[in-house]
This record gives sequence, structure tokens and C-alpha cells, in this order.
Amino acid sequence: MRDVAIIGIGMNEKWGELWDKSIRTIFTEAALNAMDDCNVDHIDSMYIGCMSGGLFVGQEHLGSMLADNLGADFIPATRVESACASGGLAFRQAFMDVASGMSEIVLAGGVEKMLDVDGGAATYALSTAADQEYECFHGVTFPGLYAMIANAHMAKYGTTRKQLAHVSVKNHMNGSKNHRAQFPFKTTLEEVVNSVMVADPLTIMDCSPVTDGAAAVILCPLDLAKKKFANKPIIKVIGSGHATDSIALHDRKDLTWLSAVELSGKRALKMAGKKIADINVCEVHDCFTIAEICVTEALGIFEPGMGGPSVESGITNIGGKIPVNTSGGLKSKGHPVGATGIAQIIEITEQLRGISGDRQVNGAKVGMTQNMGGSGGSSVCHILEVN
Amino acid sequence: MRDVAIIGIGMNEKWGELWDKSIRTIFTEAALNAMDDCNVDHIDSMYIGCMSGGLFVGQEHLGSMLADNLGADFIPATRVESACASGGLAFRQAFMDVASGMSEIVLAGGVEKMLDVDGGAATYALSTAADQEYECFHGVTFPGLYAMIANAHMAKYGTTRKQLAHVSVKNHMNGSKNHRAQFPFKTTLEEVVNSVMVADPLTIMDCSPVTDGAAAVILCPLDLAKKKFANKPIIKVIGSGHATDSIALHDRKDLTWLSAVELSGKRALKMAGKKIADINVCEVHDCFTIAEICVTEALGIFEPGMGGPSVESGITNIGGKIPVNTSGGLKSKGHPVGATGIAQIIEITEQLRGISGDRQVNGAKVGMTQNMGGSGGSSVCHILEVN
Amino acid sequence: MGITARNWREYPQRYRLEAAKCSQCGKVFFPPRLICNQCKSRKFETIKLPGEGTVKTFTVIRVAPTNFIDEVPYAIGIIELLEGFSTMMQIADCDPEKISIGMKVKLEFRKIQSDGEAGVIMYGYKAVPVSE
Amino acid sequence: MGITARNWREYPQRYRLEAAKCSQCGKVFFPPRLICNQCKSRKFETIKLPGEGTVKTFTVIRVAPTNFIDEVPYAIGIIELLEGFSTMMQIADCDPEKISIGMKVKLEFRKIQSDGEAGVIMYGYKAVPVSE
Ligand SMILES: [Zn+2]
Ligand SMILES: [Zn+2]
Repeated sequence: MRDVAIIGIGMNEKWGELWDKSIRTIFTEAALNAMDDCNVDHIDSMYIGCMSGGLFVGQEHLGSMLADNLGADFIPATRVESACASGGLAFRQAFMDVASGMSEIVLAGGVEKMLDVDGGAATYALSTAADQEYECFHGVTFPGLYAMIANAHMAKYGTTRKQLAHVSVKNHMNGSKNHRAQFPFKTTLEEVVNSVMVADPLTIMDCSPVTDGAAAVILCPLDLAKKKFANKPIIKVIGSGHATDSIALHDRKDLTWLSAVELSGKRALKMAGKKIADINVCEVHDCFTIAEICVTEALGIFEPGMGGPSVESGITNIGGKIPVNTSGGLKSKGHPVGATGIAQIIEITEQLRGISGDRQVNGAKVGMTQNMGGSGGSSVCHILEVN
Repeated sequence: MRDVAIIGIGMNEKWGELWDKSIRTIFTEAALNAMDDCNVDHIDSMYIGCMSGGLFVGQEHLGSMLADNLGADFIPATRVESACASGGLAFRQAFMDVASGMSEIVLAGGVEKMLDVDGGAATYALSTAADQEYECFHGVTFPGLYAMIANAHMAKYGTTRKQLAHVSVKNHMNGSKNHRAQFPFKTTLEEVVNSVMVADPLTIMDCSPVTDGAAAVILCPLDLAKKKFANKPIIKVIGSGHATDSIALHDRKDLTWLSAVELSGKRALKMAGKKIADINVCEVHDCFTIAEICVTEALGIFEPGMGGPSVESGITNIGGKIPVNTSGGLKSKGHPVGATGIAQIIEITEQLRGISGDRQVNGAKVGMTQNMGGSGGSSVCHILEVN
Repeated sequence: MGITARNWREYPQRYRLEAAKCSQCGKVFFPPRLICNQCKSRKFETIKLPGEGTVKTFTVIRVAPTNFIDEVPYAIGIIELLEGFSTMMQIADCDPEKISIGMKVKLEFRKIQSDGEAGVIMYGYKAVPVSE
Repeated sequence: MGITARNWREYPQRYRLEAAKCSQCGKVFFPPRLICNQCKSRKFETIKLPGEGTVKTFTVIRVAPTNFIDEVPYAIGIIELLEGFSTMMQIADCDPEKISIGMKVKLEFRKIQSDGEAGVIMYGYKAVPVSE
């Protein structure tokens, strides 16, 4: 396998309620921004992460439509789906495409247009990431699934309501410094705890929002990057890991443990030849506050049960020992499900380039992303290193 | 890139209206049949072609659900979509996974459960392969799009109504010898021409049916195949090509020419180091009779405009110079959209193994598949050779 | 959402609470499967799930999917029915505030939802507290 | 199918028949785009599409999607409005049997469909034969 580098990154100017733009427009914006970032005028192939073009905008076959709208005539363009991990998985397939020697300059993008439908239709679309027949049939929602994980975690480890809130407060603090964030406001423990209850114990301020948005990155062989794209720091993709688990939460032995996250992390670290302690900055899937706590445990950043106390201690803040979700995370930046995994790659790339401004983690050399599908039915991790 | 071989193949016993089985069951049946065919008890990763789990069965995140149901705990499992070319594209990604050195034993599967919804919902789901806002908005259907291609082809080249019917007659003749086919009956030119009109000039007997079905194949490095799986003829994957075109039919200069098919074919032949004349047997995307005519022209099997006269002459029959759709094609075998591309690979694999019985093409050494998305917005081709 | 065959197909096993028990290692699957992920056996026997269990975890849904909006708030949980086997269902006939992990419940057949479009009423199991 | 914002957004350009013409090479795009696939320019000027054109190809839909079932049979075609620029629309006000490739048509604004669920009526352009 060839070594692979990230040479370009791009997003929409801002994520949020992009009523006046269609899915083809928001994707093309992000893709052109990524191409401009590295000054390429063509790409050889393209991968698109999108969870449900069918249910959100009545449009499948996005490979054809989006390559067409990008003016990238006749290239191979592949749409990849793994629920909310679709973006991370598109990046992984693009990585393989370059690593295999099949293509040279490859775009990995993600997009979701979630606000073209009303709230009920969006809730239904998101629920298709869970087991329709044996979970959703009974009236469970995604906040409900994570709320059950939260209650199990609190019962097993004594995790507190306040510790959950700390995740939201930290991520909004980080997001307040990110001009692309959908909700760049700060919040407090009291506001999080006292917001509208969605599924006990999770309030609306424990939940990531519904978002329109897109993101794209450009990959190429490391050798080519060194030769032609060395005007910016070159970011190497040194590890990729992907794992699945049972789609239904109730089929897992330990409801507090995300095995797909654990295994995708271990696989990525093994390929990278790194230990978790080598990671300087991390973007993880905080679709709900409890998710960030469980993920930091499953990745081995903290011992089982120590995710809550750790976020409370400030160790995951910017300036802490291992900053988590410096971008603001899904919570503040927004969560257009197919685009999230690519935006995580962009945040780490910017951190490793040293251009994160107020959010910069000093001396960041190695970063990690973790992108989750459903209630933990799939997970994709990547490890990036500045050359 | 490593050389890659196909070692196992499997389908459901029969395709058709599988009312009593869910998507998870029909996929698992096909996957277990493929694993049994080569006697492997585990797979390292999996790709699933499915056009619209969201709209057909309200279930996305199929990677997680189907790996889980196959008992393949924690493996990477990736769902891939390119409308009706989803299966071919899943095969291509599996090929890259093995070729890159990332995985050893990989399953490429496809599935579509189209009959859980009523006809109106199925028509809507299929229409999401076309441009919702500028094609479907006006009331066009997929038969309608191909009917417009047919009328343009008839006007430009003098292709006749009878020549279209010949495609259906030939494919039903072939399918009558395929026990897995949904509609294994024979038909006549008169029956095709005089059936219920769907979109002029196409009758219901010019159209492939709505089908429940799944298919799966197992790939591994050629070296491993020679070492451990040599009890059956080893089928090498020698070429893979993928291309896109505008999603909207009206955006193409020549409405009779499928550029994505042309380019995907050329790319696959180039990788294989073969010419189109080297192909002994071919499975192509006959979603409508006119499609087979246009595809045989775009692949360069016949000159532009000669697809109609060629099928009329019998040259594409079993026993003809270049047999096309020996399986019965989408028309007779059925067209569960996500599974079709994998079933094409299975037919060619059986032909090259020499186990096609009454459908066997004598002396077949090199075969080709062509799988189409939408009205030609994407196309995936593969070339297989017996070792 | 216009999906019909699915629910017709799933009804019998939901009504009868029929699961598949691996003939080799004993692992229980609901719905039934073709292969056991624990021992790779493909032989199963049909068993009837017990009608009682305990709450492993739960929540109270206060923002519901369209088909359940009239039921809000309602409790839903993961119920352990056998050692190592659990499944999800609503917890009915009790004050959501009184539900706790470890609580004993029994299963009853109830209306689960009505399909917005077709108006079809769908039935299944719910858990209700066992009065001690 | 519950999709609302999309149609609200697409209406203005449908009503006004506004396309984007590449400022560099002149290629016309409808709907407007951010980049020209012919010359890669990102500069466009807004033009109004002509109200007349010719039929490049057509068909008569006899088995229709749910929202169009009441209209069956209806003709639909690809209409060339400018040299090298075509788009799709229904062909109305004529006997479907009389339509032919090369026929001249003009564009009119009509009701296109009503959304089954919301009952929203959607308008757009249709082609009608030019009486010679
Ligand atoms: Zn077992
Ligand atoms: Zn131009």
C-alpha cells in the first residue's frame, strides 16, 4: 500500500439551516473549497458519504449527480453509507483508492441536507440507523437510545448528570471560537441541565442539532504531495480502522461499552504504529453528551467509567492533556450526518497544520478522528500525522 | 496492486416475490451460500450494494445489520450505492480492498427488498435514481426515460419495434434455463409487442420486473486462491472500470449514446489489457430492452446503430458469436436493483467455471459485466478470466 | 411510511414471542437467525420467550416520532428475559418516575402504534411492572 | 413524501425560467451551477430561457407515479430551447399520437402536480404545440 496524504480541505462557510441552497449546491461549495485549498483543477475519483439522500431529499444516485455538478465529468464517483459514520467511511474508501494505486487525486466528501423535510420526517430518517423492526417499532428515538446508554452508565459507574453537562459546556466553548459552527454560543451547566427534556436524562442541550452541511478533503499519494503540494504542511494518513457491532443496542452484553469504537480505534492505532497516549488531539462522535464519555473510554483514552470524571476535570479542554472536540464537536458545530466524519478530518488537519487560531492545540503532531454510526453499530477511526 | 480472484458465489434459491423473508434473511442466505461455495468460515470485510434501504424497507445502516446477522462480528462492513449499479460498485470496492492489501477474504454482496412497499412507493423509490427536481418533478418514470432513449434511437438509426422485442425474447429464452430466474418463461415477438404499453414504445415485456433478491461473491488475493481454493477453477478479476455521466438524460448531447458505459468499459478493458473482441460472454444491464441495444453499442461490441440489427440476427444468442445475458438478464432473472451487479458477476463466474449447464457458452475464457445506474448516470464494468 | 409487508411478516413471531435457540451453544436470538454468531452453528430450535424479566436500562421519551406523538411521555427500556438475552419494549401501566434498573416486569400484548398513513393498528408486547 | 423546502426553493427559477450562462464559454445550465463543466469557469450570467423550442425526443406515460395517476396518459419530452441546451417537460394540449421529433413547441405555465400528502399544488412549465 502506498502512503497517502491530505492536501486540501473545504467546508461551507457556515453550517446550519441552509434553506436557500440544495444538496447539490452545498456539496459543490465544499468540494470547490477543498480543491481551491490545494489548487487542483481536476480529481480522478470521488467518494461521498451521505446517510439518506432517499429519505432526506428524495435523491439517491448522488455519485452521478454530484460529480456532474462539480464539473468532474465522467469520473468514478461512489456514495458510501454507514448511517452517521458515512463521512468517515467515505474517507476510508478514498484512502484505499489512493493506497491501492488505483487513483492519484481523490476527493472524499460528505453531505446531508436534513432541513428540506419537517421534523417528523427527519426523525424517521435518522431512526433508519437503528433496527426498524425491533427498536423503532416500539417508539424509541436516537436520543432515547443514548439516554438508555446514559442511565446504564450512571448506574454502573456513578457518572453524574453534571458530568454529562460538562461535555456540552466544553464543546460549546470550543465551538464559540469556530466561525463555521451552527451554534457558536457558550452555555453553562445549569442551562444544559435545565433545558427541555428529550429522553431522560438527556435534555435538548445534550443533543447535537439537525443540520444542513457538507465537507470535503483531497487525498493523494504522499510522494506526489511532497513533490507538488508542499507549500502547506503535508498531513499523512497513518491509520484507518473500521468496525461494526450489533445494530440493536439490546443485543450488546455491556450497554455502556462501544465495541465497534474500541476495535476501530485499535485497528487504526495498530496500522499507525501508535499508542493512544501518542495522540495529541482528538475529534470524536458527540452526537449526545454520553457518547463522548463512552467513546473516550472505548478508545482507551480513559479507563472504563472515568470518561465522566475526566471531562469534569478539564483534561479534555483545549489546553488540557488531551483536547477532545476542539471544533465544537457535533454539538456546537452541527451534525449533518453524512458530512460529520469529513469535518472531523478537516478539524484535525487544521490542528496539525497549526492554523486553528483560538482553538489551536499547541504542538499537535498526531491527531485522531472517531465517527460513529447509529447507537454504536459501526465506527470508523483515522489517525493523521503532520509530515 | 495485488491480483485478485473470485473463489465463492451464492444467491437465493430463487428471486422474485419473497414475501415471507426480510432483507436481513435474504442477504444472509446469499452470503452463506457464497461462503459455503468456497468453504470459508470467516470473512475479513464486506461490501453491500443496496440502492435504497431507506425508501424500500425503512432501514439504512445495512453494514452493521447485515454483518451482525451473518455472524461476522465486528468486521468492517460498508454499504455502497450508485442506484441500480450499486452491486457492481460494491464488487469494485471489494476488489480494491483486496488489491490494496488491506484485507484478505472479502465478501461483495448486493440486496434489494422491493416488494415490502406498494407499487407507488416502489416507483417513487426507483425514481430517486433520476434528477428529482428537473426530471421526476415533471412526472417522468424510469420506463419513460428509456422510452425517450428508444424513440431517439429509432429516429436516428431506424431501430425497429421488433428489434427491441428480440432482446426480450432472447433473454426470456435464456432465463427459461435458469432455475433462479423470477420469470423463467419463454415469450414471442408478438407477445412483447402486444403487451400492455407502459411508456411508448415500451411495453411491460420490454421492462425488467420489481424483485426481492440478494447475491454475494467472495474475493481473495490470487496467490491465496491458488494455494487454498484451487479445487474449483480460479476466476481472476483482470479489469475494473467505473464512470459517471450527467444524472439528467436531457443534459447529454446524444440521447442515444451512453458515455458512462463507453468509458467504464474502456477503463476495464485497458486495465485487463484486452480488446472488446476478446470477450467471449457478456452480462449487461437490460433494465429495458433498449438499454441492452445501447449498451452493446457503447461497449463497442457493435457499431453505433447496429445493436438492433445484431440482436435480430441472433449473434447475441447462446451459440452466437458474442452471447449477451445468458442468465436471462434483468428481464427474466429479475432486477433487485442492489443485487443485480453481483448476480452478473456470478453468471460470468459460472460460465468461466464451465458449470452453466444448458446455458453454457462453449470455451468461454474471458467474460465481461456491465451494470448501470439510472438512465446512464453511472456504469461499472468488470472483466473476469479463468486462470 | 407505506411499508406494509414488513409488519405482516414480523407479526407472528412478535405475537408468539418466538425466538431461536442455537442447538449447539444455546445462545438465543430474537428475531430468529440463520447462523449463530457465537459458535457458527446453523441449527436452531424454536423456543417461547419467558413472559417475565428485569429492566436493564430505560428512558422516558418526551419528544416522539410522528406515530407516537399522542403517547408522550412514555417509558421504554431494555428488558432481560433470559440470562444473556434482552430485547427492547415499552414499559407501561406505571409512573415513569417509579421505574428503576433491576425492576421486575411481565410482558403483555398491547397496541404499539397506528400507522399514520394506512391507519393500520400494530400490536406487540409491552412490559408492565410486577406488583410485589 | 413530506419534502417541502425543496419545492419552495426551486420555484423562482422554474417560474422565471432562469438559467446560468457561462461567461467564458457560453454553455447554459438549468438549474444554475457553481462551475462550468466545459471550461471550469465559475462566472455566470443569468439569462432567461426562450419560450419556444423543438422536441428532441418524447414518450407517452401510461403507468404513472402516484402523484400523476389522474393525468394518464400524458406526453413528456426533452425540448431543445437553445442550440445545445435542452430540458425535460410535459407536452400538453395535443393528441399524444400527433407528437413527433422535431416538432415546434412553446412553453406555458401550468399546474404540474399536487403533493399527495400535503395537498400542495406545484406549478411549472409545460410545452404546447405551436400551431403552424
Ligand atoms: Zn451457537
Ligand atoms: Zn464554460
